Amino acid sequence: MTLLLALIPILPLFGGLVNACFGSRLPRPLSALIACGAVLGSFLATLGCWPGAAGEGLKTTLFTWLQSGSFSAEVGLLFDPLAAIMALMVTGVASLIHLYAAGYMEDDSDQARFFALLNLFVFAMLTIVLADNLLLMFLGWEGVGFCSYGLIGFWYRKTENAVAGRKAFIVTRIGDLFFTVGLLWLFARFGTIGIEAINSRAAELDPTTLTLISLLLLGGACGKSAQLPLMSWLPDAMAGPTPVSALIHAATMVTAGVYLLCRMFPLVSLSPLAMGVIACVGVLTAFYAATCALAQREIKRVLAYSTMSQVGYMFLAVGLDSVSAAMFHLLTHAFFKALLFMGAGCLIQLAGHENDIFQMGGMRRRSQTVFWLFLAGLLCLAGAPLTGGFFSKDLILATAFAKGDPFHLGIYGLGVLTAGITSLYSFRLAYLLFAGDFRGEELPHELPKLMIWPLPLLALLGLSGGLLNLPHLFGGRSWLSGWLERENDLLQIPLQSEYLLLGVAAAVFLLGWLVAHFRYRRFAERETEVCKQFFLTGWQCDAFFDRLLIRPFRKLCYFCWQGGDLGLIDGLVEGFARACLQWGHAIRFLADGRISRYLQGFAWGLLLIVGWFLLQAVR
Amino acid sequence: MIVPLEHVLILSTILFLLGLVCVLVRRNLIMILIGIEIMLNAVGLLLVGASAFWQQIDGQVMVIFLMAMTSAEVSISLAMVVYLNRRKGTVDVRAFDEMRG
Amino acid sequence: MTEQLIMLGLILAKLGLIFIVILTLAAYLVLAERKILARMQLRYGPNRVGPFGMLQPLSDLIKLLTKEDFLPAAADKWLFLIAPGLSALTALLTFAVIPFGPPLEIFGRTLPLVVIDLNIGLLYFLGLSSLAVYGMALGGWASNSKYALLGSIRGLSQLISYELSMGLAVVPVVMMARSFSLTEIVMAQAEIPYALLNPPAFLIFLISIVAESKRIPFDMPEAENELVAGFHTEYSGMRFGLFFVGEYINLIILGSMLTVLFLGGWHGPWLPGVVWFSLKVLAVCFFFIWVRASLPRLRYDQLMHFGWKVLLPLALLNALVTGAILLWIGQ
Amino acid sequence: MATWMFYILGAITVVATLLAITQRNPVHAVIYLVNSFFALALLFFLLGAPLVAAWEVIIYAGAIMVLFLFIIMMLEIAPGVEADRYGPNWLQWLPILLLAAALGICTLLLTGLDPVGSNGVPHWYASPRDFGYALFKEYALAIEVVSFQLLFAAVGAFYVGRPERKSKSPAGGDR
Repeated sequence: MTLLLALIPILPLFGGLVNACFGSRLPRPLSALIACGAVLGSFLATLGCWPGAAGEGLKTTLFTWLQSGSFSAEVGLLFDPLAAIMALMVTGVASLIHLYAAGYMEDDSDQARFFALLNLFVFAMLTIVLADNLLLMFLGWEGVGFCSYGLIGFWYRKTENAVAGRKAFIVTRIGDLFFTVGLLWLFARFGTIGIEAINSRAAELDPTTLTLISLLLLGGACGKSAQLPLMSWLPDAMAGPTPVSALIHAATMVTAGVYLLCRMFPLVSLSPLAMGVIACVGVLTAFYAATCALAQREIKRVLAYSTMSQVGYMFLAVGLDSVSAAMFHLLTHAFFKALLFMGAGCLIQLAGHENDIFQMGGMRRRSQTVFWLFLAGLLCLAGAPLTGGFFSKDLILATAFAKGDPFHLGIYGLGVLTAGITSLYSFRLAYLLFAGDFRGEELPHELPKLMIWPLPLLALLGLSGGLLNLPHLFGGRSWLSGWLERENDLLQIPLQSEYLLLGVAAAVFLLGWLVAHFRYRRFAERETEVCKQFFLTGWQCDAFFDRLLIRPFRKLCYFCWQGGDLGLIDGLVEGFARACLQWGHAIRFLADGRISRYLQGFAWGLLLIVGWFLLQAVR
Repeated sequence: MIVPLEHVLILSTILFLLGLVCVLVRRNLIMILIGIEIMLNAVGLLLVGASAFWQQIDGQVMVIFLMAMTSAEVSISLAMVVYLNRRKGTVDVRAFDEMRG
Repeated sequence: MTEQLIMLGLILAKLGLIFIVILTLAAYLVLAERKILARMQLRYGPNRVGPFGMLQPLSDLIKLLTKEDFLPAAADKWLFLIAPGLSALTALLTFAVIPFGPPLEIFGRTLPLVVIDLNIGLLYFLGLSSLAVYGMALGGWASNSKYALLGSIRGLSQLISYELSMGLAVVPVVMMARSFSLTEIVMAQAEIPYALLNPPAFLIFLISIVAESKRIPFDMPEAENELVAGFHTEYSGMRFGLFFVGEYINLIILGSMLTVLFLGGWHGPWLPGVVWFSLKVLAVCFFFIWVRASLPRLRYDQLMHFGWKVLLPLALLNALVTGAILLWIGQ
Repeated sequence: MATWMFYILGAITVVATLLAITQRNPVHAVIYLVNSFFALALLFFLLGAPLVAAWEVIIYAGAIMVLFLFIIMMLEIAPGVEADRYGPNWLQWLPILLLAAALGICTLLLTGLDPVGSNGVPHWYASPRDFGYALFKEYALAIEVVSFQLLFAAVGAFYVGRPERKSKSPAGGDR
């Protein structure tokens, strides 16, 4: 069992290393096969470990990584219910994405590099998921950051891709800084970095420290999960290949923040203030991203903002003290968002590498299969009743409603509004894509079969994801909450209220659909209003950050360069050199290049020595 | 010892000074080298005299080393004289002032 | 005091004897060379003055003495006058240390058949042979003629170069005899001459002395078909005669050195030591004449390359190997 | 007698050297210098160093000076090319005069303070055997160093004196 557990992260690592070292020399199909096989093997290993996850879970220490005084960091794996469900999701979805990528990257010359990075990405994510201490987790955390940098800027020959990769790297680094500080603080307090030890001793901390550490962890999570205010990298990260977008936005990177908060939940939940902040961040990001998604023209940016929005819901769930709701939404979202991204990839391919939805339309006629699959994903996203997304979102909103106090009611209101907007932009996307006639010019392209195969499976999972945690209302037994041993996450509200909330959710969904139906049924080029522009640019956030941070920073750097480096240091050095030079000029007459003169100098020196001895002798 | 050590010293000093004069006053590269040879010989005389005075053979050994060193020095410096003469067509030291500061 | 006087008298007697013998020998060596060369070239050679031309050297002497002693206008007068004498003198002086026979028992005292038995006789020889360069060099330079100057420049570099290999070829001999004294070196060869014990050193020394004697095939300084007569182009009369005689004295000296160092000196069966010594020297001289008749002249660069790139490394290697072998035997 | 010889030879050395350094013609200077060295070699002999004396003749008079002569002849440095001025360039003569004065005072002081007579020290000379032992036993390392120095000097002289390559000429490329 231990070996099987160790295999989960090792297989992708191995696949990644093989591809990194020899990939370019292997035949292309073999390279792809190794990558897919590694992740698939990891998935099977996770399945094999599954029985051991119940209760306390599996634990194993592979080796001691760092040892310094009382500090020791082991490479240890922890396979408890939370990690198990997460690992299963990650490996499962990643397997499908790898399969899809094998089709998608068929013609790319850098296929080996791609698969190497992709496998390493999965490895890093699994390290986060399975780590039993915070330092190892941080290692995976950084690995994810690095791989995402490499993958987003995969086609680095185009400057904007490289810039997007850099932006993702730098912005997530800011979050990582918070995480690092929190990590060190925790170590300073507890003398250990083991997750379980910290969680079990969290109550020893005084409230202020606890709140601060929780907020630091939240900062780290925000960076990774693209939450307010560190969200600006995610829309730009669409520069990478579509499978990367699917991997980052559906299965792995963005959920790492949620996972971190769930992991450290025993600690975080002790601080009511931090919980409130988390809930606020979540709901505000959800609302912000939904509004932005309304105005986007690029299909993948719409999906990116929707991801941000849905991850916001997950944060909200954590902030509402409901880990199971967060994980529930995380899982369903992973399925349908992976489906949506991969479907988007298919659509882009079908439209002849056209990203702009204004240039698409009538895609239904190009491929019925893709239409139905993509529609399934959109329905899940919009929260159509009885789909997975409907149940998970509803659970979060109901939990907020169930708290009953004005603060949470306000959050509930904003959440419902966001749900409406979500429905609206989902159907906007659907109408723009599938209704009417094709508006672009490109000839249709062939779609590799490998790109279609994973989709039905994901559609099935997304549509039926609700079964994972089917509420009692529908005859379910809330399996996920039970698995995670979070029985108190179950709703404690009257039955009527529950029906009411379901009704509200369904109504909101319908309302969004109707508005979209009337607004976008026929395509009209009327998207240039100020408000739209504002949303299109993501509330001008980039400009805002540019003005707030980047420009002052540039100024500071410029000052350091001009004043500090050129003025002070170079001035000193050059001044010294200039002084030497002038001295040299002053005494250059001594060196007239003639040997006689130099020899005469020797003679004077000799005279000096002899004279000195003479003086000594006289004395 | 056939003469007082001081007399050897005086003779050697005179020779040394003559060599020094040659080095400092002459402007012909070859004459400067000759002056150096004279000075080296003066030192050799001093060493031999000291060797005789203390009846230690080391002084004479030093002279042998001195001679070896001198032959090395002379071969190099004369090769350089040839080289310099090839460049400027003269052996007057005043012509070689490219290293002027 | 009488003892010292007798010693001094004996030395003077030996000196005088040698002086006469050597000069005569040199004079007749000229004749011998001419006759042998002529025979080898199917000519008669000098045969008019006296029986078989035996009085030819005498007539040459008279001719040279009566010729005009010509002094070029632009010559460096003093050096021009001194140089030939220097050449002959250094050659003659060398003979002072050469032992030409075993010590003689006469009037109850041991009389070494050598003018001065220096314990560093070998170094004395090397020193004088290195000084021998001056006569030629200064003579050529003082003539202020381009042929003479070229000849002496060539001669200078040739003699410096081959003196090195000569000195190094002598080193194994010193190592084997464990002495710088020529008498002791000859004594050490009572059993077997060093020419057989150490043939490489012998050959190197032989080649070097041919070069030192400025004779064919190494007669660069006076290559007559290039440089007229080389360094003594401008000389005439007795000064030329001095150069000429000096050269043949030098030949005898080098032959004697070869005999002393490698051919076992006076050692030999049946005959008296002095006779053996003379025979060996004459044999070497014959060899020199033979070489002159047989070999063509080398080119100047070939000469230098051979000296520096073949002979010198060989001599060094030989010294090294001999030393190693001696060390091995000694242990 | 040896004492008188010393002074006579010393005088010859000084005079010859003096003549050497004042000659305008380098060849004459070399001749005088050879004389000086020859006298010096005899001085060495008198001072109990026969081997050093021999080497003085072989190396200095026989090799180094010949080398000088060779170079002078090869470069054809005509007498009178050198326009030396022995004029009252006091800056040039000053250190020499001062040095001479200082050294003279030194010697006087030395002789006055601690006279070292010739009587107490018996005559002594170094036999080749002793010399060889000292040279190759005590100074073996120095011998190695010096031989390397000679090797480097040979290589260096060869390098400096190598013929200049013609390909550097702007018109070149005919080879």
